[in-house]
Amino acid sequence: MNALLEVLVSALIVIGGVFLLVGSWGMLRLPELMSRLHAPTKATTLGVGSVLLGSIIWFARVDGVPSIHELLITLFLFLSAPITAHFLAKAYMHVHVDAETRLPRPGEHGWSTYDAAPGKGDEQVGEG
Amino acid sequence: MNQWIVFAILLPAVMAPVLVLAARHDIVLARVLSVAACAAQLALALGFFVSASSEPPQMYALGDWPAPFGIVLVLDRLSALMLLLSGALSLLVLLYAIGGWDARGRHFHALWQFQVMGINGAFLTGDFFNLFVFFEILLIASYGLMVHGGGRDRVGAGVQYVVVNLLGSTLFLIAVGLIYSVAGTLNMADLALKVPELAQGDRAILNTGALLLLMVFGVKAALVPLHFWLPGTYANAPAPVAALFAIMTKVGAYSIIRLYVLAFGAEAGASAWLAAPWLLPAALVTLVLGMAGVLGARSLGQLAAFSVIGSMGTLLIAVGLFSEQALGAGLYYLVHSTLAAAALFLVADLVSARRIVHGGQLDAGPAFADSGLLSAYFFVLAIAVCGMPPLSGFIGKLLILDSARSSALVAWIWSLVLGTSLLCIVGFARAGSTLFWRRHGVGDLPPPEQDVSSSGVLPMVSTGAILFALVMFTVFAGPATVWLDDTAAQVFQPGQYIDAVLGAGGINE
Amino acid sequence: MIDHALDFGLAAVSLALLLNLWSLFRGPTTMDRVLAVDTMVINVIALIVLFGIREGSMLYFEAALLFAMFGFVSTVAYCRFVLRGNIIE
Amino acid sequence: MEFLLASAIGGLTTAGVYLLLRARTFSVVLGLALLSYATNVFLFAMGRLVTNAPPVISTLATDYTDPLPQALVLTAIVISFGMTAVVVVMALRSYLESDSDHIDGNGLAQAGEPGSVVLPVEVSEGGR
Amino acid sequence: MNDMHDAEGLQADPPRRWFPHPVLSALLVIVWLMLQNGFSLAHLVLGIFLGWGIPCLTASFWPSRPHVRSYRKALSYALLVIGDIIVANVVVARLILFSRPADLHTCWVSVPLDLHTPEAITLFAGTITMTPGTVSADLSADGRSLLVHCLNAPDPAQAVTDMKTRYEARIKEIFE
Amino acid sequence: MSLLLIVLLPFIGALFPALMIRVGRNASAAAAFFATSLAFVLLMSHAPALFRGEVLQAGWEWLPGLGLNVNFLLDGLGFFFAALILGIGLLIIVYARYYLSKDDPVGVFYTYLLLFQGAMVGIVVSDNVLLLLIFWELTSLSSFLLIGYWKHLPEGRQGARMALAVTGAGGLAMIAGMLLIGDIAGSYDLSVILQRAESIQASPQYLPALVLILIGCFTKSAQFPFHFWLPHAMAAPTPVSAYLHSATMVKAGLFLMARMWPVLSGTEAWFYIVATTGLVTMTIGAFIALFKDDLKGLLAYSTVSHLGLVTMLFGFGTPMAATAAVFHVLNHATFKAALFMSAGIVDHEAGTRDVRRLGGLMHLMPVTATLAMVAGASMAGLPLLNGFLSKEMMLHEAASTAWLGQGWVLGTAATIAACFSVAYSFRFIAHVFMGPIRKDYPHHPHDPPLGMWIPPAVLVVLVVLIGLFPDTLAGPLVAMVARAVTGGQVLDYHLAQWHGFTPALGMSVVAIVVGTLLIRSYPRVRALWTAGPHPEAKRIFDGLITGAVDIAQRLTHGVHNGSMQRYLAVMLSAMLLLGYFVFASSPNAPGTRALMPASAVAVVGWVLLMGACLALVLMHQQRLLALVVVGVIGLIVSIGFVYLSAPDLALTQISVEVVTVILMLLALNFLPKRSPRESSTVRRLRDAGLAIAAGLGVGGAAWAVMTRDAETLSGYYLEQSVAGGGGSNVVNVILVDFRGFDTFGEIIVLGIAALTIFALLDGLMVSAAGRRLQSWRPDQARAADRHPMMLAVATRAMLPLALMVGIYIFLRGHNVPGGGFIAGLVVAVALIVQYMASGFGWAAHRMKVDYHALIGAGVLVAAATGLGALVAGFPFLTSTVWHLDLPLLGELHIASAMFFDTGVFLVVVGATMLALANLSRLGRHAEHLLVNREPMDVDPSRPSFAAGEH
Ligand code: NA
Ligand code: NA
Repeated sequence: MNALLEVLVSALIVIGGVFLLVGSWGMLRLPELMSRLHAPTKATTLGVGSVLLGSIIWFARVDGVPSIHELLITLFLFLSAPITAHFLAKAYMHVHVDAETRLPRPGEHGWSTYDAAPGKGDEQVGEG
Repeated sequence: MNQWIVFAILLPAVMAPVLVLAARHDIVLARVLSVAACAAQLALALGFFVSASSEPPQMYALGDWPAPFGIVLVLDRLSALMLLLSGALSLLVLLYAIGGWDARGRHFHALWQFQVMGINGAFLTGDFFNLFVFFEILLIASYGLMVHGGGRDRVGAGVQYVVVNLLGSTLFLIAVGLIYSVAGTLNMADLALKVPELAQGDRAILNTGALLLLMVFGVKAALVPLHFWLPGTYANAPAPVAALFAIMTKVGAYSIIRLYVLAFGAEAGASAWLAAPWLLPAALVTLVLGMAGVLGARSLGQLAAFSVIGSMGTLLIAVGLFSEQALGAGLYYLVHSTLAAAALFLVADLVSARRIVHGGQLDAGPAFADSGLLSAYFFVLAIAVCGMPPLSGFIGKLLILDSARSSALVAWIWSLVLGTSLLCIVGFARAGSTLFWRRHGVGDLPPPEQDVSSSGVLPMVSTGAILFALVMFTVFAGPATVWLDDTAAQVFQPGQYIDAVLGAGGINE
Repeated sequence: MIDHALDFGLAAVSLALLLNLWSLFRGPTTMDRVLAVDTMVINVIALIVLFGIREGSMLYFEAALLFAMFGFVSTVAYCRFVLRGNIIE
Repeated sequence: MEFLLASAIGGLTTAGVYLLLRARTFSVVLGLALLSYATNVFLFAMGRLVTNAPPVISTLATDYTDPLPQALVLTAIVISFGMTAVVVVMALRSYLESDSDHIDGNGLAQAGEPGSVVLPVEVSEGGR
Repeated sequence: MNDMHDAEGLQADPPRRWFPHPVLSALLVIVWLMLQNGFSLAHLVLGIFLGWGIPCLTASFWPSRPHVRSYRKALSYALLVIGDIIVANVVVARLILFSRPADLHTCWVSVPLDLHTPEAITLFAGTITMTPGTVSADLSADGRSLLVHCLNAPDPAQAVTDMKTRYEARIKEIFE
Repeated sequence: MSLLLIVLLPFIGALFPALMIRVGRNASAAAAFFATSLAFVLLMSHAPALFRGEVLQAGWEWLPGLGLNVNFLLDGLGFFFAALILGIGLLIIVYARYYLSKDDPVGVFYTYLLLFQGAMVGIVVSDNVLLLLIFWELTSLSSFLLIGYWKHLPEGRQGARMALAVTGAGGLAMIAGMLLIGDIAGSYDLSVILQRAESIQASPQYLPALVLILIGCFTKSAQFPFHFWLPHAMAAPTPVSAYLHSATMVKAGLFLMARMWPVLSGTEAWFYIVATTGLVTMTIGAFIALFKDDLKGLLAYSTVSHLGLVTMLFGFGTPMAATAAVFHVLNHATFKAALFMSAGIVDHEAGTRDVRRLGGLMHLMPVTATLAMVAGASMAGLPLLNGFLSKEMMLHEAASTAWLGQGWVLGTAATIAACFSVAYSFRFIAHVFMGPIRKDYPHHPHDPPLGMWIPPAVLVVLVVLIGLFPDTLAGPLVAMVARAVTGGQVLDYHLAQWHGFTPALGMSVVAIVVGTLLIRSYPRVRALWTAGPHPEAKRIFDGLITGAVDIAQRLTHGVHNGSMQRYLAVMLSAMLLLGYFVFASSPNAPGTRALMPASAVAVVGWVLLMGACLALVLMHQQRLLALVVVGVIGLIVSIGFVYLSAPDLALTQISVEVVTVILMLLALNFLPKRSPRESSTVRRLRDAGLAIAAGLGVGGAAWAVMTRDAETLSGYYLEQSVAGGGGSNVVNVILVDFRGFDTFGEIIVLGIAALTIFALLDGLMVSAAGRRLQSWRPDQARAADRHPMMLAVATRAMLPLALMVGIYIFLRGHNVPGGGFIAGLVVAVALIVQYMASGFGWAAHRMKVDYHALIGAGVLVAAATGLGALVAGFPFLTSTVWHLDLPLLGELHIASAMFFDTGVFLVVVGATMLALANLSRLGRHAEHLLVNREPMDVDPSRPSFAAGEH
């Protein structure tokens, strides 16, 4: 049993390592931020997830109970990775991408990075 | 264990948050509370003064942990003296501030109390990392007070002040680290025991740490070439704050006295009198640069600021002589120069506020209100600051000169102390005659009603009270010097201090 | 076996971190650099977890947890800064 | 390891001091930040280096590092955090008061002398 | 100043004031036990207390709580996404390692949205980012389209259709 | 007591006019007169005893440790001078009452005058040289006030400053001299010092002491080359000139020479320094006086000359010469004071003191003319008047004293001086009072009121009477004084007009004849003088002072030029130099500690850190990037802490890092986004050199430490942590228990930081900077959506999680890494993220927490925890662990330190939020942004959004 777990954990660690490396490598290799963004958001997140899973199982082997709190880290990472990517993309587009020439037009209103929402103006005077 | 000792720190530490909580929007309540706290502080300090006069050093072990493991506070004659000085000064200057300065920004009184807390803590603590913490408290409170009221020049000078002191704090940590790394302790008394027995091979690290610490204290004490922060800061700080800062430079001087006599004094073996060869020459240069600044000042604020540097030079000469007699003399001068510098900043403010257009610039302007009384104040202060008879400055200098006889540098000390007095006299005479005698512009009209925050009776009275204190300190110079000489003697018997902190009676009484 | 795997994992993460440093230097845009740092944080989380496994200690978990929570916050702050100047409005 | 740490402290100090000596408040603040890292690590190193011996008492642990420097560093970190915050805001205020973030003032002219030139209030123009 | 929302969020539904988010509370208790990395009665009691208290404290941050219609569908959706993530990573890894950047068909696509609630849209956008070769980059100003960047999409229209059918439709079932 | 009263009465008298400024001239004058006469009467009451040869002493301890005591001594010398001071003082008080105009602040004048009088009396009755010094300098200070009394006159101000500078400097020299004398004599009491002549003169310190004391005397008594201040002091009102600058203050130097005569005189050094100085002064003074057109200037130089005369006599060192000196002091005081008062009357009545504009006044103001002419004749040394007597004595002494072995030198020089003396005296008489009446006096002159001429008249009567009956009137007095000066020697001499045909008589005759000739041919003499060079002392002095001020200003403003960079560079250099020097000069043994091997990961970490440092230095001008890179450094430092067994440090560093980044970004919004490159290459190289030196220093120190072993306190903490502190995380137990006081201070630092930031920002809004901010335009483009939906939604989901984590970290801190500080930051960041995501307006409305209160409450909670121990009778911050046995839940340990940590937690949350929330206000203020009502811009589910309403 223990040997099996050890194999499993080792595999998870190796896979994780590979994905982490690929993520960081991709960031260097891909030509432009929007493409680079794909590498770390996915590969790195998965890599760290894999390592964390390895850790959970490993401490289960050591202590008898799975060390489930690593799941929390995974949860945080999976919650935050899309937001991070979304924001990086928005910031990049804001500075470096011309919406008129490079982006598809969504409809009457443009993308929110460039164009204000239609109902805007619901702010009020004064400090909170 | 004297349970009251910790209240010198706790009283302002509790009053400040109370001010934040209860009196944030009520200046009157804030004033009442703040003055009450300072008055209580002074009463407490008087109690300490009496107690320390008759008893050996007293120790207070925080958290009931024995030294050197826990932090201790130590009340001896020296710290009692400093507490009394800080108590009296903070109360008198606070009275000045509530003449209007306190309302020019937010949280003045809370910051004031915190500042007092930091100062008192620095005077009481027996642990040099805790000293770092109190340094930081008094510094950060001083940052806030320094820029109180804002304004371009003040904030600009404030940035410089903060940056220099942050560099100082960095050095403090490095020095503490070096000392801890070889001596293995943070307790000053314990350090005093460990220094003589330290392995010879570790001495380079210890000495380096100790002398870097001297530079840290030198920054506070405005020792040249670490004094650069002072002129801009003092000249731009709000007057009551600058006046309170007069005691801050003394925190540096106090720390030098405390550490380099206790742990690096006569009994420190190979590290004995470590600071002496550096401190004295630097103090002489400080004196010269300060008094030259008095002569070269272009505004009242500068004049006062450089006179502080000069007086620190004088004081540190006495400290740097590292003898009992010189320390007694130095302590007399310390009290004198603190009061004199504080009053000088207040008078500078009273004058500047009334010279509406010309402010504190040393040039001729129209007649201004109260110039009779203010010129009298200024004259008395000039006498005091320059060390002219008959006031305490003269006595202090005389004591220091007298105590310098046995020094190898006696010729330097005498000629520089006396020579720079002349610079000071000429500087003050020029300033005073320009401010109060020369008239330029509309002179006969009474100055228009002005919204100066230093108008009214309270600022005048509190300034006068400090001057009165100076006079009393002169009149009672005899008993004062006897007391101070005993204090110096106690400082020069580190055994008393060490016994109080580490002795059998000290632990978990 | 686990030791070899850990060695591999640590080596991979270390290499990844070096690549991140390279990205940081290379840029070219600010967002590239922010992305490099963001990735670095995630790699560091992995590093800490691997280190925890190797040392058999759970005392390092909180460090990883805080990195996970806060790495995201500073990245978002940088982006908000580029987007709006004010990060709190 | 000791050499790595010592040289890292040296590197942080070097970069910190260099930035500290720059002419703009922002660089100076960065320099101070680096210096405080250097100092904190230095102070920490005064407890000597040990790996995997955190000062957390447990039956499993065989060795503990010196906890005191760590406690001191914690205090130092917090204090320097407060200080940094204050200096940043003060530098900002100074910039807004004088329209310059040059760290050098007008020298003693800052004491409100006739010599001090009051610059006209300028408005920095946006790049939009 | 924002009394309208207070009225809406708190006073209109008194029971919610005392126990605003039962599901969240349950989740928090689990998280608490996860944090403790072990189970004991004391932990559970404290966890329940926190699971009740924290939602109460933060209730005002959830002015309109997302209404999940089917937790079973949510679970299966999660499993689907996890699977896709793994696959996506392999795909992306292969692209990174073995394809020449010049050969990649990167493109921007605009995905029209059938979803309306912020929670659903966010979940959709997040899923897109975590899955094969796509990153959701922006939302349209009217909230009806999602801008997605594809790392390698030879057929953009197909990519849009994939996203909508595979994820959006399922999310719609969960929430709306 | 009576002695003390004599000294104190003038000071007490000084108070009244000061307090009665509004009462009027007469009241002020009366008060001054009353005080002075009381003192005078008291003094006179001691006369019989003194004439019997007694010496009065009285003393009080003041500063016994130093030897500075209030000891008074009244002997003949002191009595003589005190009588002069108080007697002439009375006349001056009367004279001044009439002299000063209605516009002058008379009360102030009398205050100053009595202050001065008291100081003078103090000098002459002091038995303690330190006390004497105090009075000595007080005369300088009060004379400063008196000379500058007419503050509207620039000459008055300059003269006052010059007098103060010169006499003050002399006083300082004298301090050193007196300290030396006191050291040799073993006491500062004159009565002791005067007994120690032999040991003093034998001491190697004698010469420096002598020189220093003489500098004091010479400056005060206007001896060459310090004489120049005296003529410029004539800008003072005439009563002041008459009193200070002829009768009293300038005689203080003479007094001191007389006082110290028994101890200091009789040596070659004394003779050559004092006699020569006196001779030169006498001659030069008389010569210059001849060419002064200002009456008071003429009298001033005459005074200089006469002071030189007396000095020379003291310098001779013989008892007879000293007696002559004493006698001349008396005579000079009478005729010169009378002359000054007459000159003042002339000035007052005729409206000018310029000799060239006067003449013929004898006819218009006969009383004044008579008085002035008699006094002038005495000054010239004409027979039958008192001036003649002492001048004869002087000439006699000069003729009989050899100088450098030459017998003729002194006699000849003294005769030449006497010639000029006669000449200027005659000029005073002839050019002012004789000749025809002129038509062009500025005022119409006539004799003044009685009160103004009575005082000089009294003196002139003395001049004549002493001249006629010297042995009767002045004999006993001079004898008594001479006895006191010479230390009790009884001399065989008598004062008389006629001593037979002596060489001195011949010299007198020569002087009178030559003097008369000089005046008869004055225009030609004057032309010669005008043609010659006139080195003007004032210009030299002014040059010196201006030069000194200039140097001081250049030094001050050059060194303190406001350049922070320079300040820091200097400070750093000093620190490095001292550090290196001390380290190199103290014994150092290389460490022997077994080193820890470096793993590959550690090497990678090192590379990352050094790379980031390098990147930062290279990219620091791009500020946003610089921030990003600093973040990397923080990251690596944090994992370094993890690696090196410091989990608490890592947690703290990570949390602090993110808050710092947010703070810096908030600030950077308003700052320029790039730092211009401004330093020169040389400057950058210098900085780099300093930086590398600093890096080597700190790194080297770290290396030196890490490679050696040491004993520390840690064992105790590890042992006591669980047992005494109730927690297994030793770092946390140290923080909240062993060294909880540090932490108490630390949270206060945080609290103060937040309050300061609040005050800075709050003040900013209402300042000029706030107005500037109003017109501020962002320097970078703004994206359109303020609050993107995804972040708002995601952070909402994270908030409860983050709070949970915060509480978790807080609760466990005592036993495992964590604690109040980190927990506080976690919670604060969780809240800040809400602000960032959903906007300030929306989020702040949902967090109705007063951050001020949080800070205050936190500090109070921490303090209260500590005080709880106090109530229980233990020192502040003493901790307890309560063990509770709860049903079902088992045993619960609650450490009181937990409550302390709660305080920490509250302060951290409050301080962080207060600082950041207030900083964020700036942005909304600057861009006139309204706070948001909705948490996200784009929200299709919002009814109002769908409708596109406003
Ligand atoms: Na702490
Ligand atoms: Na305890």
